[in-house]
Formats: sequence, structure tokens, C-alpha cells
Amino acid sequence: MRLTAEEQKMLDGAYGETVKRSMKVLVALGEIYGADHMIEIKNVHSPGVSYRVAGNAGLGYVEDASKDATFRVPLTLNTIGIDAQDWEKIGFPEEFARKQLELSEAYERMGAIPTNSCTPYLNGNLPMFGEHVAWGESSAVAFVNSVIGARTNREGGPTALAAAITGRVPAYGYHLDENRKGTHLIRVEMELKTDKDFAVLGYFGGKLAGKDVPVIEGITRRPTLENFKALGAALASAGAVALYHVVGFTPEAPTRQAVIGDDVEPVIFDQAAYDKVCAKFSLKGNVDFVVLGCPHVSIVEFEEIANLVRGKKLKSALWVCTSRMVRDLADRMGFVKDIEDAGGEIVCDTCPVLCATLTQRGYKTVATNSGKMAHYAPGLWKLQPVLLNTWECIQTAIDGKWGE
Amino acid sequence: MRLTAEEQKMLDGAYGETVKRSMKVLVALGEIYGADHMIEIKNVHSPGVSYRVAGNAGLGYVEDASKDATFRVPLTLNTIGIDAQDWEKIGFPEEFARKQLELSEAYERMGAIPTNSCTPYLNGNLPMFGEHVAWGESSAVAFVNSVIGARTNREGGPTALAAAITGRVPAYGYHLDENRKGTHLIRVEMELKTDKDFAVLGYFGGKLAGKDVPVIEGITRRPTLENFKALGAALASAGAVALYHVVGFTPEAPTRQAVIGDDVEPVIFDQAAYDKVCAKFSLKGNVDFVVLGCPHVSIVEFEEIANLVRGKKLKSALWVCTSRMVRDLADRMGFVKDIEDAGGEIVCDTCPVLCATLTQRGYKTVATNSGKMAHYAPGLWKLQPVLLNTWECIQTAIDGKWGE
Amino acid sequence: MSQEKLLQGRCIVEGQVEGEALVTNDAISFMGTIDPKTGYVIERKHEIEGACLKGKILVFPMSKGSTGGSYMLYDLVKNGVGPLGIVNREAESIVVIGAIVSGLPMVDRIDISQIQTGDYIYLNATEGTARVVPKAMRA
Amino acid sequence: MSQEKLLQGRCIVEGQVEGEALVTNDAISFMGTIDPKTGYVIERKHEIEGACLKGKILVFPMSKGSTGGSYMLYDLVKNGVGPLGIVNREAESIVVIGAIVSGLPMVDRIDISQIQTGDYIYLNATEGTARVVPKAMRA
Ligand code: F3S
Ligand code: F3S
Repeated sequence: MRLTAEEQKMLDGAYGETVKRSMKVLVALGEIYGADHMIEIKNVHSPGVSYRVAGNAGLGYVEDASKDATFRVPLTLNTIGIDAQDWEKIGFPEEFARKQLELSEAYERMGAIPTNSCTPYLNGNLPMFGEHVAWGESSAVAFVNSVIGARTNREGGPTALAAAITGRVPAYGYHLDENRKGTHLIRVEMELKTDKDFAVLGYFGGKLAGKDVPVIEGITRRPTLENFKALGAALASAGAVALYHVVGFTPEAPTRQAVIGDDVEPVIFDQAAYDKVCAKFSLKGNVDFVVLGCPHVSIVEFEEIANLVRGKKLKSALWVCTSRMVRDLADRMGFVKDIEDAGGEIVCDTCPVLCATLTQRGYKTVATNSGKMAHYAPGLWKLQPVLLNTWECIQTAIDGKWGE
Repeated sequence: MRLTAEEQKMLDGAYGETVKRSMKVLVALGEIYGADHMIEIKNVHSPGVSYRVAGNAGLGYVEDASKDATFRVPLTLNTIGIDAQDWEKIGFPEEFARKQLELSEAYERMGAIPTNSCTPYLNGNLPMFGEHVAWGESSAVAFVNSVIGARTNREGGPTALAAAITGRVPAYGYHLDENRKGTHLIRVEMELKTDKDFAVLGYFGGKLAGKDVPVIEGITRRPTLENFKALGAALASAGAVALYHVVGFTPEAPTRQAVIGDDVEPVIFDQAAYDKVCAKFSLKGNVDFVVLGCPHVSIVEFEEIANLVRGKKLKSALWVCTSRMVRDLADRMGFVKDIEDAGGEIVCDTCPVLCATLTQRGYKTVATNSGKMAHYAPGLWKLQPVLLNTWECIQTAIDGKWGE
Repeated sequence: MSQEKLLQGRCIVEGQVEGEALVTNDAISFMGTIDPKTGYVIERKHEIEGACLKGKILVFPMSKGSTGGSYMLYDLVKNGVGPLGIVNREAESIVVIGAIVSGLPMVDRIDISQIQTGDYIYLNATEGTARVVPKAMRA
Repeated sequence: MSQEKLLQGRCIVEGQVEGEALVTNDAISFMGTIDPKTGYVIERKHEIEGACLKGKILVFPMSKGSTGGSYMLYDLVKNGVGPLGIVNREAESIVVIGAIVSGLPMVDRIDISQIQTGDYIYLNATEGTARVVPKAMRA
């Protein structure tokens, strides 16, 4: 790899051991993936910051790094393993919470911005079209690549850390024009309305495209930010999609020709395909737990939920997961009270996939509007899932059951 | 104008007087500007929400509207006239504050999201590329049109209100492809580094382009979000630019050909042009007041400022203007304390251009990195301005003077 | 000039009113230039500084300035000190919005040089016409 | 199989070490599969469940799973129970990062079917070679 003088200095240890080690990691990856130079990045969104994911090994590593390095570019923190303020009330174990706070502090010593959210783009970390960044958290990666048109590979905790410490990533993968073209074509032949509908499409597309680049055509009504959020999270979890295009809507896909050409035979996504996905997540009966906010809810979704629960009493537990900043705004608007009065919980900084544990709550079933949550719930916490749209989720929480 | 059945219902008064009046306003505007239909918008960012701008007339109007209407689409509030929490400490008159809070409450009764900021895109209101919105606040309009590639005209308070109440705007102006092409070409022949440099370019371009669409070519280093923010605010205040393109960087301008063609003779922006703009804002001597955060600072700028003032004592007053949400994040990172310990003030929700008054402070001179602030300061508060980059602003605050 | 004239323009807000014309050739920025309690023009050095809008047909080329001006028109009318109708050379959104929300009949595309302060106007905004009876004839 | 072999691969992390091979044909997800205090493989039903990494040359096709696996390798080495070196069929970023940050010599592009647990390996990662002395010969 060609390195600039500054990059060579980092590699030679002029800025200390951690910078050197970080640059070594990036150079090695660059060589494995055939990069011939480094790219300067604008910012980092770091995954792997839940102590449940990082473990003691990660904690030790990050603490070691924080002794002699700081971040060269802004780094926002992804969803952590606890609600940093209300962890006790929610019932997360103290030992875990202590470790999580140590891990967060180690990051923050290096300059991390404690957004603690998988929607950093709603919380002040807004990459620009065409800008190179180093992001982890698969749903955020899919959003920033596809919807904003910035450029990142799917970074893990260690590479995100190295990228923030050096301000560099090797030039390969989705940083390069030639890898941003579509590989699979999906033609939508039904009307998509709710976030759940987009999640179902995402699940379908993820299974189809794996880690490649699906192109979606046939969508006629412009997807909202929340629709895109749901779509990307499902694409990235059912598959490992880091970039997708929606013809006519995402910025790199003005036409099908522009992203995939005319020679690819489309796979059809119609009502039958839709129903087939839904059948995988079709629990009926008692529902213990309802989860909204995977990815973390926007203020618009927060309001929608508050409007649905206002004045009701919920039989199921309800988690609305979001960032502290969105929560505070919602609090000023009265929505936090609406949800809490109905018996729901606002959970900040974390989510059921990345949190310390859910087992203390003894839940067996979960309803959610998130394809990602439905995908992970059974494996992680032995929760039988049902995938519903938002108002059906709230109705389920009110009734304590679904579909009987 | 062709109206849909739903739009006609609004116009006929089926949803009450305020909806009817709002639709009437939009239809009339559509007819004046030659629109043949309405466009559904995704969200609104409302200007005219400072009581100093709205006055009693605006307060009365908005209060009347809030009696029988609510917003059909999300609406975020622009910068208001006071810091909603610390107005007393900052010294804004109580009578004004009371009126401001009434105005804000009237908006909030209809569903407004109290971001109170001119950078809604850093505070959870993130339009998508190609999406139609109705935004006011000239700096935010320039950002969302140009950098994000969403579509809006420059809405004023009354039209933004009507748009939020109906969810519609007439299809004219920057909503249409044909009006999004460039009209003036500026070739940059110098290196731009700081936000001030981009502000100077923006001032130059604004004077040149007036309310048209400048295209900027010759920029080689990718502008940061903060650079774009500074550029757009200056373009929109020195001129009335609502949309600009930077060739190679903004999403609608991959090439010059794509936005303006090859036949337009460029106007050169070089060191001489730069110096000529700076000469307009070149006070030397005592500086009473230093203003950063026009537009409101991002968390990245907040950190930069904190790093510069940490451990120092400031002789001049310093305002760092931002949104409550960025402030809270900065507080958790220790930056609020850094700035306050040095003697600076964090001012949320408002700014020196839109706040109640500055006269009680008796300032005569101001240093800022903002082209917009430098442009308005003399006319508004008789403040002689000097335009400096961020670290020069802080140095000025430390020394209490500039250039002697 | 002492002949009755029928000026044809374009309807902006429907309605019919009549009254004395208050004419200025300066653009009007409603915000900060008129006292909303009294309807008097308070902007220093404005061509019609000191005049009162109340009960008049306001004739001016176009609106300008802060969009809050729309609210000012609403406020004036609500306070009972607003004009009865508006005649413009070119309708601009601030005054259009103000006229709509306060229900003031308004026309534009009128050659306002044909009208003088003190002339009497029969404004049929629905038809887009202003019938002007010159002051001289009235006297 | 009882002949000394020189396998040529590609250098990932420089260095020279020698030691006994611990071989698996399963991909390894370091996170959650190894006890970082002891170096024992604790993943149920993994081909080498119960084996200890300490002091071994770890031979496996590639890494998989959570990127936190890189940290796990670092932790194992820091705790003195990690492997001495790594031989892969195909270097994947998780183990590459882990090997770099913990300073473990590593090669890839090796036909690992040529190596069995108990063989003795002279790993010259700098040259990209693994000299394999079969267990049979050592016995
Ligand atoms: S990180 Fe976010 S995308 Fe879902 S799994 Fe957790 S809420
Ligand atoms: S609204 Fe914002 S752009 Fe400047 S003038 Fe006030 S800080």
C-alpha cells in the first residue's frame, strides 16, 4: 500500500503504540482486501460498545487504547448494554452496568460522543453525500450508504476504533465506485405502506442478497425516513446488506440503468412472497412483550406511539427504544408521560438485542414492528416473535395477546 | 389548479376555518406562481417563531389557528427569541419572554417539535434526498436543498404554518426539476480551509447570485458539514440563495455539465475577491462580544471551541449558540463546563439575530466566524463586526481585542 | 384626470368594497411600519408616513420584507383599523397571504399610476376591477 | 503423512515461532467460544471443544462471527493463555486484527489439510512458511 508521510509516521510509532497498532491493523486489512491507499474519513460510528458484545476482552482492549490514544475524528457510540440513567429501574444487573459504564468511559476518554444509539443520523452525526466514513452497526451502515449516499464498509468494533484513532480506512469495498453497483434486482409488485411492510421486504431482500447489493424497483410511493430505517435494518440482519438502492428514490439510483443495467432478471416480491415471510413470525396468543424502536425511534414515531397509547392501559410490557436526545424532546412534548401512564417503558441507550439480559423478565413471546428484532429474538432470548405494524403492536399490548 | 378530492375538502371548509384559510393561501400562491397542482410534503421547518419577528400580530394569528387546527405533518421550530430555560440569567426582558413562551406554546399545541434551532437536520428532522418539504429559515433552506438534495422553497412563517396544517405546498419553484439548475458560475481559485473561508465565499456568492442558483466549481478538498453550513448561511443572507451546487460534492452536481452546462462564463473567486469581502468586516481594536454558532453549532464545533477555551479566561463576552439537544450532549462530554469556566455563555434556542434584544448589554463590537452574523450585526444592533475563523475568535475573546 | 376610470386587473381575493384610496409608490413592508393598534403608518420617511389605513382602499406596487407582514395585515383588520381592500401592481406572497387570512378583497395587475390618494374606488375584486372616481370629480 | 513438509503461504503478521499444532476444520468464532482466563475451548460441540490454546500453533480455516473476537485473541494473549501463532486457509479480518493487536505471527493461504493436531510447526510468518514435522515422526 502507498502511505502518505503522515500515515507512515503513524505506522512507525511516532504517535505511540496504540496509533501504531491501529495503523498496522488497517494496513493489513488493506493488503488483504487489495486496497492500494488509505482514505481520510470524516467520522466514525462505533459498534461493539455494548459490554455484552465487547466482553472483558473488549473492555481491556479499549481501556488499554485509551491510555495513549485519542480520536482524530469524531466518533459516535452505538447502542450500549444498559439505559445509562435508568438501568437499575429497568432491572439490569449491577455488575454488568458497572462494566458497561467503564467501557463507555474508556471510549469517552478518547473523545467519543455518547449518542448511544443506532440512529446517529438523527442525533447530530450526519454524514454528507459522497463522504467517506467508518461506520458499524449494520442498520446504520445500510442507512448511511444507501439513503444518504455516504460511503462505508461494515466496520466492526476493532476496525471502527482503529479508524477513529488514525482517521483512516483502507480504500476498498463500498468506498469505491465499482463496488456500489447493484447485484440483485427485486421488483416490488404490491403496495407497501407501513414500516412493517418495509421490514418484510427487507427480510426477503436480505435472504436473497446476502452480503451483496440489492436493487429494489417498483416502489411507487416515496418511502419515509422511518420506512428506509425499517427496510435497511431488516436487509442488514436477515442478510448482511451494507448498501441497497431503491430506484427513483435513493440518491445513487435515479434509474435502474444507473445502478444495475437492463440485463438482470428481477426476483418478484408480491403478496405471496410477503405472506411467506410473515408466516415465519406469526405467533398467535399471549404476548408478554412488545418492542418498538429497532432501530431507535425518531421523534415522529415517538409521537405516533404516544397517540396510540394515550389514555389506554397496557397488559403486555412495552419497550420504546430510543436515544436520550429524542427522549428528552419527547418528554418536552408530553409523549413520555403518555407512554408511561399507559404502563409502557421508555428505554434509552440500549435495546433488547444489545442489552445486558432479558432473562430476568421471564418473557416468552414478543411482538414487534422490526424485522431485525423478530429475526434475533428467538436465538437470543428464546422469544417467539410476531411481526406486526405499529398500531397492531399497540393493540397487542393493550389486549395482552394477538390474533385470537 | 387541479386539487385532489381531499384538498378540495380542505378548501371547502370540511376541516374547519383554519384549514380552509390555509388551503386558500396555498391555492392563491399556487395561482400566482403558476403551479398546476399541490405537492404532499413530508415535514415543515417553521421560521418566524421568534416573538421579535412574529410580534403580537403573529402571536394572535398563531393562537387563533391553534384553536381549531393541528399539524398534518411534523413541524420543527426554528430559533426563538429567548433561551427557553436560561432567559432570565441571560437578561432577556420578562415581558418578551412571556410572549415568546405563549407563541411557542401555541405552536406546540398544534404539534410543533420544539427543536428551537436553525439546524433541524442535526436535531432529528432529516429530510431525504428528493423529498418535498416546506422549510423556512434561510440557512436551513440552503442546506436542505443543496447539501441533502431535498426540495423546498424559502417559506415564511405564514406559509410554513399553512403547509403544516394542510400537508401541502403548491408545485412551483425549487420543487420542480427545471428550476434546480444553476444560473451563475463561480470558479474558486484559492484553497478554502476554515468555516470563515466558506462564509466569505458565501457572502461573495450571495451578492452575485441574489435569489438565483449559484454553482461553485474549483473546490478540491471536500467541504465538511460545518463548511456547508457556513457557506449556505452566508449565501442566503448576503443574497437570498435557496439552492446552490458545489460541483463534485453536492448530490445534484456530479459535474458542471449536469447543473449549468458549458456555456456560462465563470466569475472568479480568488484571494483578491476574498480579501475584498473581508475588508467589509475588518474592525480592529476592542471587541466586546464574540459569537459562534450561526448557524447553531454542531457537537463537533462545540468540542473544537471547548478545546480552545479550556483553562483560559475570556475578556470579551462569548456566546456559543446551539440547540438544547446538542448542549445536553456537550454537557455530558464536559464541554459546557469548559466554556462556562472560561467565562463563556452557552445560549440555547436563540441567537443574536433572532433574540429579544441585545441592547441591554451595551456592546459596540462583535467578532464572529459567521458571514450571516457579520452581515446582520450592524443593522440590527449597531455592532461593528469582524469576521474571523474560530480560533481567531477565541483568541479575540481571550485578549478582549483583535488586530492591535 | 378628472374622468371616471375602470381599471381591469386580476382577482386575488374575492369580494366587493368601496372607499377612499390611500396610494403610495413605495413598496410596503408591513412589519414594523404600521402601528397595529391605530393603523397609522409609522415608518420614518415612508411616502405615506402619518397616514392611517383604517377604512381605506390601500394602493401600492407590491409588498416586501419579513413574511411576518402577513400577520400584521391580519392583526390590523382584527383590531378594526385595517384597510378595506387592496390594489397592487404585482401581487407578492406577503400581502396575498395577509389579504386572504384577513378576508380583504384584493386585485393586482393594476396600473396604479392611474390612482391618487383621495380618489374614490369601487373595488370589485371578484371581477378584478377597480372603478376610480377622481378626487377632482368628487369635490 | 510422516514426512516433513514445507508449506508456503502468505505473511499476515511477521514473526517466527514454533510449537505443537492444534488443528480444527471448523471456522472459529472467538467470541463466547473460549474461556479467556484459561484458554480452553468451551463452545459445545466444537470440533476441538475442551482443547487449550495455550502455547499452541492454532490452525483453522478462517474466523467468523462477532468482530469482538479480535479482542478475545488479545485478551487470551494478555492473560498468557493464548496461542503462539496462527495458520489459516484464508485470513479474515477478525483474526487478522486479533493477531496484529496481540502480536501473534500469522500466515494464511495454507492448505491446512496437510496439518494435524500434534504435528510440530516451525512457523516463519515473515517468510510466509510453515515447516510441519508430523506427529508420527516426532513420536
Ligand atoms: S441497536 Fe438498534 S437496530 Fe435494533 S437491534 Fe438494537 S435497536
Ligand atoms: S437562526 Fe441560526 S443561522 Fe444564525 S441568525 Fe440565528 S444562528
